[in-house]
Amino acid sequence: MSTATADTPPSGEKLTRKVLTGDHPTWCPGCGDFAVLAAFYRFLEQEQIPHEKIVTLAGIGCSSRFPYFVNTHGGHYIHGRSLPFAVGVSLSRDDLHVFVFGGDGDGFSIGGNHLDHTARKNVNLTYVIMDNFVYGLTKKQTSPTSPIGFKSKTDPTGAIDQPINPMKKLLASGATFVARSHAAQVKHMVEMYRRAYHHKGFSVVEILSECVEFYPGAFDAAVPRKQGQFIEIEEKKHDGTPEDEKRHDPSDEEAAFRLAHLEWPGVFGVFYETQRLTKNELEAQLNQRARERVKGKSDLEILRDTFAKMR
Amino acid sequence: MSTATADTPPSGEKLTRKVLTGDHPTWCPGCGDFAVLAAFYRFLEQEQIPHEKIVTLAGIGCSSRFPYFVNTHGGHYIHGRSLPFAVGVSLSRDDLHVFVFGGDGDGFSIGGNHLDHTARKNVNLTYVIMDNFVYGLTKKQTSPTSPIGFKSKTDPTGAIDQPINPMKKLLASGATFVARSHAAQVKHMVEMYRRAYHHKGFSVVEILSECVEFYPGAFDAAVPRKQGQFIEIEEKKHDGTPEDEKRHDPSDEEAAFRLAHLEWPGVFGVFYETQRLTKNELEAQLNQRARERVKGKSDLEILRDTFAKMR
Amino acid sequence: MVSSDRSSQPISGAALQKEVLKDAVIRLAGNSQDGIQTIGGFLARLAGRTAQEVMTYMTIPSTISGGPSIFQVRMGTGEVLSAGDSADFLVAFYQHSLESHIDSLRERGVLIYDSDHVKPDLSDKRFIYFGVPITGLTIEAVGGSAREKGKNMFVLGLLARMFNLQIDKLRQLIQERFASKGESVLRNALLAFDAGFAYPADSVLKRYYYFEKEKDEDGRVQITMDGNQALAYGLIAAGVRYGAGYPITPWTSIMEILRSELPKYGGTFVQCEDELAAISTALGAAYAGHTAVTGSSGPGLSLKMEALGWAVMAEIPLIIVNIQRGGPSTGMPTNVEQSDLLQAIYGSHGDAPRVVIAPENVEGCFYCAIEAARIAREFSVPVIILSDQSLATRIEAFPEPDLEKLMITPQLDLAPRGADFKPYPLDGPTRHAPPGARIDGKYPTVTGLEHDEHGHPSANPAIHMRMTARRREKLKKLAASLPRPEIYGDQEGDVLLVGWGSTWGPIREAVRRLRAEDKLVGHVHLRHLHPLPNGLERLFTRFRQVFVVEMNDEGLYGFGQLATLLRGRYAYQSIRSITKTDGLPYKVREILEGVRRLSADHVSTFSLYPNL
Amino acid sequence: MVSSDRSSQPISGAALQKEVLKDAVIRLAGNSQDGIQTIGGFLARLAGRTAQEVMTYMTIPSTISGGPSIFQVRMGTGEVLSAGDSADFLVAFYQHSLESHIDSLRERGVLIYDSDHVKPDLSDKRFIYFGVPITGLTIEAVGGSAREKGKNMFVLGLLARMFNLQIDKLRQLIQERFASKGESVLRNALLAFDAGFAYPADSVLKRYYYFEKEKDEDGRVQITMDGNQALAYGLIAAGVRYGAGYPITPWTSIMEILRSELPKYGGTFVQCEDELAAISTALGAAYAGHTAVTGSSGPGLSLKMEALGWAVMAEIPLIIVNIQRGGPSTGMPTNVEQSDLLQAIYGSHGDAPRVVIAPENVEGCFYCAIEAARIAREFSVPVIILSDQSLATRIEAFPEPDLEKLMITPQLDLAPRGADFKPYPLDGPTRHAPPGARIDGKYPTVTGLEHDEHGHPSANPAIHMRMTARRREKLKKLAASLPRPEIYGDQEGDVLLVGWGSTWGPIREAVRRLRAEDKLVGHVHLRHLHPLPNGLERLFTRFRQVFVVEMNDEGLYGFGQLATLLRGRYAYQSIRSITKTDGLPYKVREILEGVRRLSADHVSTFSLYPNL
Ligand SMILES: Cc1ncc(C[n+]2csc(CCOP(=O)(O)OP(=O)(O)O)c2C)c(N)n1
Ligand SMILES: Cc1ncc(C[n+]2csc(CCOP(=O)(O)OP(=O)(O)O)c2C)c(N)n1
Ligand code: SF4
Ligand code: SF4
Ligand SMILES: [Mg+2]
Ligand SMILES: [Mg+2]
Repeated sequence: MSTATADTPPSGEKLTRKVLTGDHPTWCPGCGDFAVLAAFYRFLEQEQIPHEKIVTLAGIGCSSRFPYFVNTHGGHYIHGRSLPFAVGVSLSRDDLHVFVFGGDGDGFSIGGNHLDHTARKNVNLTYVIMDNFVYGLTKKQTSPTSPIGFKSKTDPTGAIDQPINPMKKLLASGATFVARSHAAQVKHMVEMYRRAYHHKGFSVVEILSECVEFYPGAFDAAVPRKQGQFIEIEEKKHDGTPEDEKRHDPSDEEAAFRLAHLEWPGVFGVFYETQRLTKNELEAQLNQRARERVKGKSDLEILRDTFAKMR
Repeated sequence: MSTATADTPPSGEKLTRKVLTGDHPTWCPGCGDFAVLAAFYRFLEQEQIPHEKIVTLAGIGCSSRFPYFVNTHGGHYIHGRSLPFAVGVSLSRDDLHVFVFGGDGDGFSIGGNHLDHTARKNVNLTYVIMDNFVYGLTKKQTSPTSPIGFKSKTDPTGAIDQPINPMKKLLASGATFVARSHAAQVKHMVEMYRRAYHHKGFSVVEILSECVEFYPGAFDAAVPRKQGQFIEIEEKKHDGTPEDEKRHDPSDEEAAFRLAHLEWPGVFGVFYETQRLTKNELEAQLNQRARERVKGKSDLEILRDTFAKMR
Repeated sequence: MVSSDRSSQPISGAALQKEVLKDAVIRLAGNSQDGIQTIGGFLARLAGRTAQEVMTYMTIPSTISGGPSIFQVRMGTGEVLSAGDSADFLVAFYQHSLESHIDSLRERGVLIYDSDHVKPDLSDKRFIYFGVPITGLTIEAVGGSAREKGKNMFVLGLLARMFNLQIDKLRQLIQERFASKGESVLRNALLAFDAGFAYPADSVLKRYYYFEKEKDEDGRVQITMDGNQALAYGLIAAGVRYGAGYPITPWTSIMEILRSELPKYGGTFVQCEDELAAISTALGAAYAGHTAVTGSSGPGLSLKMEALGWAVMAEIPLIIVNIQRGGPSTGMPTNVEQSDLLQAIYGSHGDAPRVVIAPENVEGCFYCAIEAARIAREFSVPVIILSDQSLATRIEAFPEPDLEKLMITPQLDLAPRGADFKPYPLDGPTRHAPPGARIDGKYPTVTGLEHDEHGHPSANPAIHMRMTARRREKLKKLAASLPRPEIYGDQEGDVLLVGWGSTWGPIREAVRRLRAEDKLVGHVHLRHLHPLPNGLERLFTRFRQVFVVEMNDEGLYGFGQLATLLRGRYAYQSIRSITKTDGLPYKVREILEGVRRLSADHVSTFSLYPNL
Repeated sequence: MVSSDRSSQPISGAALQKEVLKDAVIRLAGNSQDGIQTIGGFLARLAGRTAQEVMTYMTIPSTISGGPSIFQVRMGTGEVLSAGDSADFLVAFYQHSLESHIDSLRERGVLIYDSDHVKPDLSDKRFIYFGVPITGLTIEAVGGSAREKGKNMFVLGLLARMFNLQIDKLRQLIQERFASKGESVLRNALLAFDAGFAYPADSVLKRYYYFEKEKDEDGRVQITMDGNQALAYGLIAAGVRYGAGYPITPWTSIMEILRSELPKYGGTFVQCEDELAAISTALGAAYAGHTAVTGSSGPGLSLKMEALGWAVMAEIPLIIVNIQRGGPSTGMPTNVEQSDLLQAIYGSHGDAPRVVIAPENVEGCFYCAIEAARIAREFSVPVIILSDQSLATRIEAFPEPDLEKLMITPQLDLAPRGADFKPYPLDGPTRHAPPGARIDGKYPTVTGLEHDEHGHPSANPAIHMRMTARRREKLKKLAASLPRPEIYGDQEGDVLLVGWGSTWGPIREAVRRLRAEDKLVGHVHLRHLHPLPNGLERLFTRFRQVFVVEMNDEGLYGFGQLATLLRGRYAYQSIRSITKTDGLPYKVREILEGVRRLSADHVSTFSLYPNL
């Protein structure tokens, strides 16, 4: 864990777990979301972002209660719309660090379209989807990631609709950073947070986070101490070795799609990363050009000139 | 053009262009949508579906006025929601043939999420997106398919947001039939209609259809008589010839993605086709199992039995 | 409450005092994990089976992992109108249960507590104390491994003995409930139950309780269920076979029932990606010729407002269920409120008249569903059913509906339409032709644009006027067909209480108490909120004061939502408001206080300058 | 209209009759492709530049490719209150233009027609006929290749001569407009204009027209624009720098202006994927500390209702523009209606009080934007501006606003907050801390759940009561700060006309005419619709009758939307409704008819049994 460096906030306040702890979580004991939260604390402790510049936002769901449990500026918005809300924050306040949290229902069902459009526009923010393959808060209905056969209250004889493939959806969306992690792997989550955070643009991390109440054991297949396998993506080192051939190049979209198609439980790590101008930058360029045209005039002068043309 | 066969509706009414013609289109002279309509007439003339079983539905937009111009049962619903509306029609009336029409704004912007979920559920219907890369009805705003640099009223200095790649979006959605056509190619459109129609499940065809008013020349690059190239996908014939190696296998999703990545204006034809149980079939199976459990009881008897347990 | 002395069979004869009750309010306070809902449900069901009146009330914990929660049952042989302002019996599982709920116990009420967990202040002489080592005895009975899992069944047994309940019926209920969960679960449940029943509660308390008498059997069996069940089964009885929804508390259980049940009837309920899709899918089914349903709670209703306007414009029948909860926004999802009324009526853009009705109790949920379907079909209009969180989760017994008479088996009308086919004739009811119906001539395109009689889009000013009038007039026609509600209580006099929805019981009880004080008080309860039935002015003008009792805010001008509507229509200064916004069902006492406050403040009623 | 005889310079002196006008209504009827909007716009701008009053009215064709369309200009030196019921001059480009609009020409009005296309019935002696081969002369002037493209400029020249307009100013306007389109376009436009001006209209007609006199210069220059422009620039003046929207007619032009203009001010306007995203993005910017705007028309407003409720609950300031059009559903997108009022007030679930204001004319659009921003900030509340299709597209001149005084340059308040920081103090205004502000102690999570003073979620009954009251009381406080509107006309008497929004002009003109008939009539126009200003009862009670004039439906009970609100608040039987639903702006005549009808039908006013 790194100690505070030049990044330390001017006030000298150090981000510790204690400082970062908000309300006591209302999650069920054993819920995977606790670990996702713990990893977030640890990531923040490592990064030492100025405290007041951190914003945690969410929609509605168990996972979406996240902002209450982190002592930073936060927003608990409405179901499925946390991303467009975050877009407003990010685009109007480039000085902030915006993190959005939510569940599979919030992000892939009601909010699925906002995800696609925020991604293609490459708005600068980090989005964490705590995927438990079920609607937790409303107590066990089928979610768009529930596998076929999953018995929920809305599919008492087992789900029949083909679930989405989250990685495929995220890749197709145009997101410039796409990763996958597991709530049983705190170190891995911290690393994904770190890389997502340092990525400029729209970064998204899906974290498999078990709902012990309504879908216990859902992700055991990727938990070593439950006879599962947690397979991490090995990334290319570009070291010219033959082993490197087989390693994954995160800038290769097709390769990323291939990883997304691996059989359950698949692999974990960074599937895809690329650089593209962010919408924040593009809008800033627009503004700069516009400002040049008005040549340092004050707001008052600009509007007065406009009115002069309407006389 | 085939003549009426056993499929001819019982009433003996033959589907002719005259019979099928609805209102006089309100489109601008020269609009690509006229050709999309003409091809639809021709397709119906070929198929001779029973007249009263055809349903044409749409949202809002220039293209979405389509149902008025076809003399069949029709619905002009609200902006972006034509697909879920069509889902209600299809799932509750398996005897009908449901066609949905709309624009790029209707389908990829406000309606983008419904597209994904209707596709993954594989609801049995055919969806035609008349993509003109612009908002026509509202008079030239940027659409999610407008290319970067396109000057619209909402991007007077040129669009800056990365557009979606429609084919990629459709492929990632889980649609079981994905094709692409061009309004300048009536025969090709008719063929795509035909194949989409005969596909069981959710079939979607994107048709590049020029908005002569607000985006003239948008698709010239694929119009031979304007020095463009209209490249059709050659599909595998499985004839063991070496040429066949290079041909496209529509059941190969990865190959389809590769086609989707080709440089503008890309290729036309069936990108992807696969078979998967439709939601219509899956729900029917559910119902059958449920009906077996209640063993031929009448509705009244079933409810009475339920109430008996609540005494 | 005084008893009739109809003789009976006490469990153990000797030396016990028999206390006869007309009804009893039993509050179970624990954590939601303890299965107190289950005990409550069994008691309610039992009451139903023995033709008693019953009403329940519960709270839902706000943390996901459960937590403090109560279940209150009021059962008895009189008319049970509300779940009770205060409890006669309190069962406290934990110290926190005791502390949070002791104030709800009436004086001389009985506190039953788990003496393994709870230490009451025995010096407080207001209550009768009855400690039972519930935890210990349950573990002993079921075996250590099952931990505390059977405490609820133990308590059920205990209550069965105290109240001299029919234990064969209770055992049967346990059997029905646990049979499918495997033999050992059932065995443990019965072991715990028997242990509770074996505990000599009566002799410790030196008394047992006995409900006055069973109601006169009128031949009708009772069924017991909660409001959401009643609504769901009402929809099925009404011939609704298609629907679509998205989960949200407290609507969800309706869609869960429909998703499970409709396939048996050859129907389908679709879980959609969101509420916009849900209403659209339901409208698709309606367009295709079915009576279809969608539903939600507050936030979801807001999302349906655009599509609802399409249904009004296209005159497509649809049932929209809205289970109201505390608002605005996410608000108080597990509390009750009646604050969606004006949205239900006015929430879509444009003049978009639709029908709004509200059930007054669990039985009403069933019949409202049936009526909604009838109105939707007959007037080709969307109908909103406004239920609420308390009705949704409250269990009541009511006479089994006469399904022979009520049950509708739906039929698609695919008859060919002639050349004169007009979906929207100016001089008659809407006549849609669903797809599949042959049409001589033009096939219709059903649209949300303004249109003429043939459904053809038109921006002609005269057509918009006529069609706007058409959409309004058909609701007026419906209004004319509605029965004028009866006044309960005095037919003229001092105060008329007007209510709607789940406040029915407490208002009625308040009227009884006021009349017992020799006040001239009546009660009118409106099931039809939009359109209102005609002739209400004839009721209102018979009373000096008209107080509208609602669970919503007094608003900017001092009037609740129904009061605002009624004043807007009648402009009577006599119409005023009793409102509250604490997210809990009305206590009778609160209504009485409201009546007293407003009656005292009589002057302002007729002032020309209210609310300065 | 009688003239003052202030002398002037006719174009050609000889033998021409000079007819002096106070104002003139000129209707241009053609196809939208003919650029008749352009002529109209020039005339309006010219009027503005010469300190005349002007008002325009236009229709938009319903086919995408354009089609029949009109543009009507009323200009003059009196107070121009409406675009005119009937035209004094009709310019008909085609036969269909003539046929559709000849009925709008008043008797003795002048029909100017393109004699190359139009054949009027010269035997109809009601009108003065003036045929000009517009097409031919334009082609001749501009050259054949340009086809019919310059006809609008030709007509402008023609009118300039007939009305003795200031042609240097007109030529300058043409220059400003066409300069950027390339030299040949500009040259052609001027060629056509000159040809029109050269046509000896005055000698053919044997008269020329002259506007009475220029208004006394009060030193304030006039600017000319349409309502949507005024609203957009008003937002900019008010310090709004961030916003988000989705296109929909007739809201779109506001977002187009903001998207182009805001970058100059360092701001950003985002085109979102839909309206749900648009309001959410705007709320994100508001949460981040800015005064932000979103907007739409009917269908889009319906989609914003859920998020709007969040803004109410979280007490986040936001401006929501709604340009009303004909409803319900897609309805009549290019027609006017005032039917979103009740939705604006009541359209979200739960008790969700927000502010609703409505501009009465183009100038009002500008000032409403400024007021909306002020209220949103001061009361931390969403404010809806209800404009409408006719205001959005209508051009008017008004005195240039005093930007020095009005202009707000926004500032983020990132000052650190102390340990006592409470966003929602019970005893004071909302005090949000935008992200970036350091907080000693707990950082806030802004939420749509019910919450305490610290913004912390709570389902405590007392807190919900107090917070519901808080959200209501702050609007009452706003109400108390609003000026009581003045009555125009008689201060007491027979009839008070009450209006809101774009009906201001026609109502005022109606009042003038009624007073000219010696009736005692007043007019109150409400800009603040929710909350209503206090003290209206003191105005209403001075008149025997109060008629609320609105462009919406009379509803189930005979009252328009504002009338319903006013009756709900005041319960005065004297408040009744004049409504209409033809999708067109009020004609003065229609209001007069309404007043006569209701006045005759006096009995029903005080009946206890209305609407049986
Ligand atoms: C508009 C709206 N619709 C529905 C709901 C009810 N609701 C709350 S959370 C949720 C889904 C929860 O699932 P998910 O997003 O996967 O989160 P989880 O609880 O599983 O973490 C739903 C349907 C709501 N609050 N608002
Ligand atoms: C809820 C809602 N939002 C916005 C609109 C306005 N609107 C109508 S059509 C349209 C987009 C048209 O573009 P597209 O779907 O590409 O169709 P096109 O006209 O280009 O064929 C929009 C934004 C609307 N009718 N309803
Ligand atoms: S319900 Fe599931 S997701 Fe929600 S807190 Fe409990 S375990 Fe976690
Ligand atoms: S505006 Fe464009 S898309 Fe619409 S009808 Fe005209 S050419 Fe076609
Ligand atoms: Mg989930
Ligand atoms: Mg388009």
